[in-house]
Amino acid sequence: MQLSRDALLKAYRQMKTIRAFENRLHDEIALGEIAGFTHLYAGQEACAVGVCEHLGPKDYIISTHRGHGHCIAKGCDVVDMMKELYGSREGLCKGRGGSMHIADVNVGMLGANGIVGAGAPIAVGAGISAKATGHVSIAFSGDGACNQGTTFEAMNMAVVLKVPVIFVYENNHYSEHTGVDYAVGADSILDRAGAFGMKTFRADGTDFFAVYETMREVIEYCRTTKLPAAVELDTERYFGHFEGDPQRYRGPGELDRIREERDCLKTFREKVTEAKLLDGADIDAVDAEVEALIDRAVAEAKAAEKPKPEHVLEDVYISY
Amino acid sequence: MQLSRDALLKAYRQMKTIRAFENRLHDEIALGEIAGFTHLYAGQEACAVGVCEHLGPKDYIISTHRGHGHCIAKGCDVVDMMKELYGSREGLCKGRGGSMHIADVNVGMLGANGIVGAGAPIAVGAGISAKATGHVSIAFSGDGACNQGTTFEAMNMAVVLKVPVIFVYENNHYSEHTGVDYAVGADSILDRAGAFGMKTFRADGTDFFAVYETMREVIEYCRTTKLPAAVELDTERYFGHFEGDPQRYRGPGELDRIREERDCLKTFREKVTEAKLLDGADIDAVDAEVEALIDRAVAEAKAAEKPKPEHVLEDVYISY
Amino acid sequence: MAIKMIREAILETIDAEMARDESVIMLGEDIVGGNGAPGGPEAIGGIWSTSTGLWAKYGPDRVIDTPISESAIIGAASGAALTGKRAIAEIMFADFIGVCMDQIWNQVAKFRYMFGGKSTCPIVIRMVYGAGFNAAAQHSQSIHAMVTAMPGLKVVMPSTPADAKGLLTQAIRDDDPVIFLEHKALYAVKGDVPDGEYLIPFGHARHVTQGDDITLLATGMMVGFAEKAAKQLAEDGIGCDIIDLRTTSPLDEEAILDSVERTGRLLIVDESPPRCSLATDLSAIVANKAFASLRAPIEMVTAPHTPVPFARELESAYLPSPDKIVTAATRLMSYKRG
Amino acid sequence: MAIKMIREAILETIDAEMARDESVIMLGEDIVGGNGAPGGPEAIGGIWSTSTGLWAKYGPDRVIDTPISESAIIGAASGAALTGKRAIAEIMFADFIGVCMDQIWNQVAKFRYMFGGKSTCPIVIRMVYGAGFNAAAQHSQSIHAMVTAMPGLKVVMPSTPADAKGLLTQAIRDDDPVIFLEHKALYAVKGDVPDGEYLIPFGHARHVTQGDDITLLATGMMVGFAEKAAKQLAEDGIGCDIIDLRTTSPLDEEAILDSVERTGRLLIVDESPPRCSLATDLSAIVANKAFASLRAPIEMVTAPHTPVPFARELESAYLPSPDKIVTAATRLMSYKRG
Ligand SMILES: Cc1ncc(C[n+]2csc(CCOP(=O)(O)OP(=O)(O)O)c2C)c(N)n1
Ligand SMILES: Cc1ncc(C[n+]2csc(CCOP(=O)(O)OP(=O)(O)O)c2C)c(N)n1
Ligand SMILES: [Mg+2]
Ligand SMILES: [Mg+2]
Repeated sequence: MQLSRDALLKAYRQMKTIRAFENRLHDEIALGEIAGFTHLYAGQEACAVGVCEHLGPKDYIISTHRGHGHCIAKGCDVVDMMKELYGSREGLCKGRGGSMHIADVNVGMLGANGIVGAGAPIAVGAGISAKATGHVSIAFSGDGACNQGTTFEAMNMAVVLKVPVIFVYENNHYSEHTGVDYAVGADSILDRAGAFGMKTFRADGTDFFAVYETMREVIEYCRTTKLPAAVELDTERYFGHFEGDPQRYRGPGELDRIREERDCLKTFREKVTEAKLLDGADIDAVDAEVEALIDRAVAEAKAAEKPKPEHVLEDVYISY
Repeated sequence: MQLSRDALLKAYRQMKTIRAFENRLHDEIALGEIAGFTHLYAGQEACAVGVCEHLGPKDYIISTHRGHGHCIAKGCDVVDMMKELYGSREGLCKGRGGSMHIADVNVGMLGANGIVGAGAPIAVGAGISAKATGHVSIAFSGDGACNQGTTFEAMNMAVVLKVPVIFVYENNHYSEHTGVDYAVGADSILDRAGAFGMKTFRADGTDFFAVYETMREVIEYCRTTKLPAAVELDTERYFGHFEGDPQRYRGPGELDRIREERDCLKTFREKVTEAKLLDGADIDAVDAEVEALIDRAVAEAKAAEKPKPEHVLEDVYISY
Repeated sequence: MAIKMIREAILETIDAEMARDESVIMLGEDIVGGNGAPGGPEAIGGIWSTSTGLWAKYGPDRVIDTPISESAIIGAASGAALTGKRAIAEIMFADFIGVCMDQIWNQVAKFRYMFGGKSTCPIVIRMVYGAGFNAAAQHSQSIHAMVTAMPGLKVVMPSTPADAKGLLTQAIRDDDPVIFLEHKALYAVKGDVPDGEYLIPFGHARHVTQGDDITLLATGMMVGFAEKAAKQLAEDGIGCDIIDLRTTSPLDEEAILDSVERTGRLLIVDESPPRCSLATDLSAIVANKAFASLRAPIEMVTAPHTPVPFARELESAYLPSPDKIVTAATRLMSYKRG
Repeated sequence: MAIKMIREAILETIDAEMARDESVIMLGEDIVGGNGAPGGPEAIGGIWSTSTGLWAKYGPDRVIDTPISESAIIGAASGAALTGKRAIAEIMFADFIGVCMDQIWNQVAKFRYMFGGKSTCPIVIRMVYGAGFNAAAQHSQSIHAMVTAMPGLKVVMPSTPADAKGLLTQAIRDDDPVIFLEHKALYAVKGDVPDGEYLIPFGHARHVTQGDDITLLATGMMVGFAEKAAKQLAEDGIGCDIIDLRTTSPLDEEAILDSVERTGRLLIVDESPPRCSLATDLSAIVANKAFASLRAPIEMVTAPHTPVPFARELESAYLPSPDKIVTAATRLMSYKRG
């Protein structure tokens, strides 16, 4: 744990922001305030933050249908994100993208993606750009997405073209209702990825420090060799696949257990307070600050300008 | 070598028929007699025949753009095939398919395929049918096709659904002009396939007996376990990728060497005559018989009825 | 007769056909659900509840959960169909056709033709399509034009529970490949469904309302919009002849031409963007074959040439609506040849 | 000016743009050729010879051979284009769009819209299309309708060497995604090509011949067929106004409508099957916007609703031809309102 106090506070703040953002969305959706299909990231925060804390704006990430956490970790504006989900013209994507397409190319976040497996090939292209400047490109995928042909093609392409793409597989054990043991024929997602000719790494995706230290090594390796790598992060999803999912596929007590034993925020607090790197008050202060931010985000989002019918025609082309 | 004399003669006849068919096509194409894009299989005969000699009509195969050899080995009528390539209405596909779509579902040959990688998923479906009756399904693919997303998906699907599909990779070291070492990022096509959760097998694809014995084991394994498997056959392509290819990517002397040292027909003749299973005269007799067959096929094909314009509309649907 | 939702009519039809014919199998993502999960396979039956209970009834060899691999889903279904099965493949959102289009377009649709008429591939590819849920650009599209353009496919778009039953029964028994398009916003629509065996042959449109002034062509969710518009137009004395095409391939040209020959005016409502669309297809057929009957320009109410946007206000602006139909119809009625 | 083949014009344009702008990269299968092979990388430059010599000149970081993975090709090109490159992706046969359609349709075409206008994705996807080589059902298709229907894409179909240069230069410098369709039967067509920098803006059709009787719309290989037909028709005193659309998206509606307003008769020639095609698209636009000018039904000469067959006789029967155009034009001229 070589992180400075500021770095620790920042990492915690990012994770907490994701958690609070998602918890709040869960409530707002239940109230009917937010339209569309929404997939919440709560539970997996250590993955996004443990990866993105190593990245600058010239490093690229591409996300999945479950994209809010990656956005926040990569530096997208939280208020603008909330405005987007509320379908405002002031939103990050002018209300045209919504949850499944939330993006900010300016901070190197190449988009959530509604098509499972579509991100990995695009990350290879971002890797071509990143390679030239000593940066890296990250393709976040799930344990379901790793079975899509596009994901496989991307891994082989990255090895063949020798581009610094990191395939980060967040294994939360489910693709929708289906268990990873059913959908992935191989014993291990990671070993299967490794067989494409990449170095592989593994970490506990509910422990920020495990992810962070592993990713330090991975990114160092990819930046210097300019080669791809694969990482599997074992993690947990707290909410249903989408909002509305009754989660009958869960084992008895599973949800309670993962919230109790596999909570990256709790684990973080315990580790840093035990090691006396931060004290409880520091963390409580961040919590309060984040809750205030999310309150403000929702308030601003509700008040924000709605799009007008004619806006439907904007930005299909730059010129036509 | 437990093969009967009849079985040996049949295997040789099949290989020789493919060779003679392809050699003759090569000449006919040079004369401008045959239209379209044609990919010749000569050099790889031991693969098709070593696999298909184990199969009956309820076992299925699906092929690639380089499909003539698989057709002949699976029992398609050679004269009808030639008529097809000559674009006759009497052809195996009424002149509508041509080289890249030559097929006869009635003998379990589910088609050559112009789309690289398209066959493997379809073979999984044939495997579903085959499983119910104790049969197997074979997906022939090249060393280039193994990089297509569809091929990867099919392998995972076969493992997940537990279907007896055998992925046979004929590695002739090239996809078009590109070498396998470039296009396959992994060290080994076969190990990469194995990482999907399948048993793997390997054989010299220019030696009928090596292929045949390996496939006996593979098919036995798949029929009994009803699980998929992958096989890599190291082989050689004698002609260009397509007819007209100048083959500048070949190494010096490569074509002479493979024709000299890696010829499945020569190897077969040597092995069976040395072991005194057949004598030279037996083989010469087959050669003559096959040449006569091919002569007849070409003569009949040239004389066969051409389609009429209205035939373009047939068989799009069974009823519409 | 019993009142049912479209979703129920679909589930019951699949159930009946699976019971009737052992060779019918079904494949898709989460159509069972819970496979490999600690809670075990569920009775949930897919996120659309159109396969609930089938796994328990017909077992894992016939109701097959797949990984997220749409190309392999179609390939597995078509390979099975080429070799003796009747396969129903579910594509959860029609927008995912992009990852499996080759298998549909270059394989399934062309097998029989390329193979000289020797093969049959009785496969039904069910896809859930359409806007109205703020599901944005990749989960809201209408893809009927794309598949209607593909020779070798039949394309079905039911708009009522009865049609869903009659057309799906036909689709499953049909020996040609069928794309069966289910509009997500229509799943909960209720209506009378005939009991027992009920088949609707393809290529026979449904005459929804009779009218002498304007022919209104629609499919799927647009049929209801057209009906609403027609009610309003009727108040102004404008009579609409609404035709629900039911299948876009084969197409009931006769019904369309008969109607236009009577009304002399054509308005087409189509949920997709305008270019190379079903709307233009129908327009072109009429402009060629019933030109002499036309008394006014052919009007089309379609989505704009844009992706489907997310926000409620934008999606409403994107979609055709009864109001937009009324406006176009009114313009059509007031047309005077210059 | 110098006489060149279309294939040469394309190669030289790519070369010039790569020399001019370091950010231009190119990806595709065998566009170098011989990578990883004992003979070593060749100067062959792809099976169409449209990239010969570029690898030697610009190196492996800019001229990139790929495995057979079309989705990853488009993804790699678009990801690079989103992050500062200008990418040219080659799809060897347009028919392969089926294995990478999601990347084109749901990704490339929609990025800018979905991302609130914040991104640019300057990518040119070159695809080789069309029949005439007896390459059968999976290597002969025309896919322009499918991509024209997709909002967010521009679609270019050059028919002369000069247009190939002018339009490809524009495509590479354009900040929007462009589908650039090269007809395989036109590669060896020769014509004058302007020297030096030469750009043709999109959305401006080419007026091929002037005539007052029939408006003839065509693209790609169909333009030459239309010209041949027009010569024959001229002998019967029928004057054809031939318009080569050049780009189908954006579309030069003005040129089309102006012409039809003058001629009163429209004949559209399209290499693809008829349903939901470019032919129907153009027909519908005219039937809506120039209805009053029409003196006869809109005629279309297209391929039939079938896959592309293999045999010479069948492919000829499949394709439009000058003769078929003459027949349709003659029918059009003899039309009398009943
Ligand atoms: C091509 C495609 N197929 C199917 C879906 C529907 N779908 C959305 S998310 C999902 C499961 C993804 O699982 P995983 O990759 O593990 O990600 P997670 O949801 O666990 O984050 C599925 C099947 C889709 N969006 N795109
Ligand atoms: C989807 C697709 N991409 C590209 C091609 C063009 N193509 C035809 S054969 C071929 C090479 C195939 O190599 P391999 O799989 O090794 O088979 P081989 O030719 O060696 O038999 C390519 C690139 C194609 N037909 N389909
Ligand atoms: Mg998951
Ligand atoms: Mg090969």
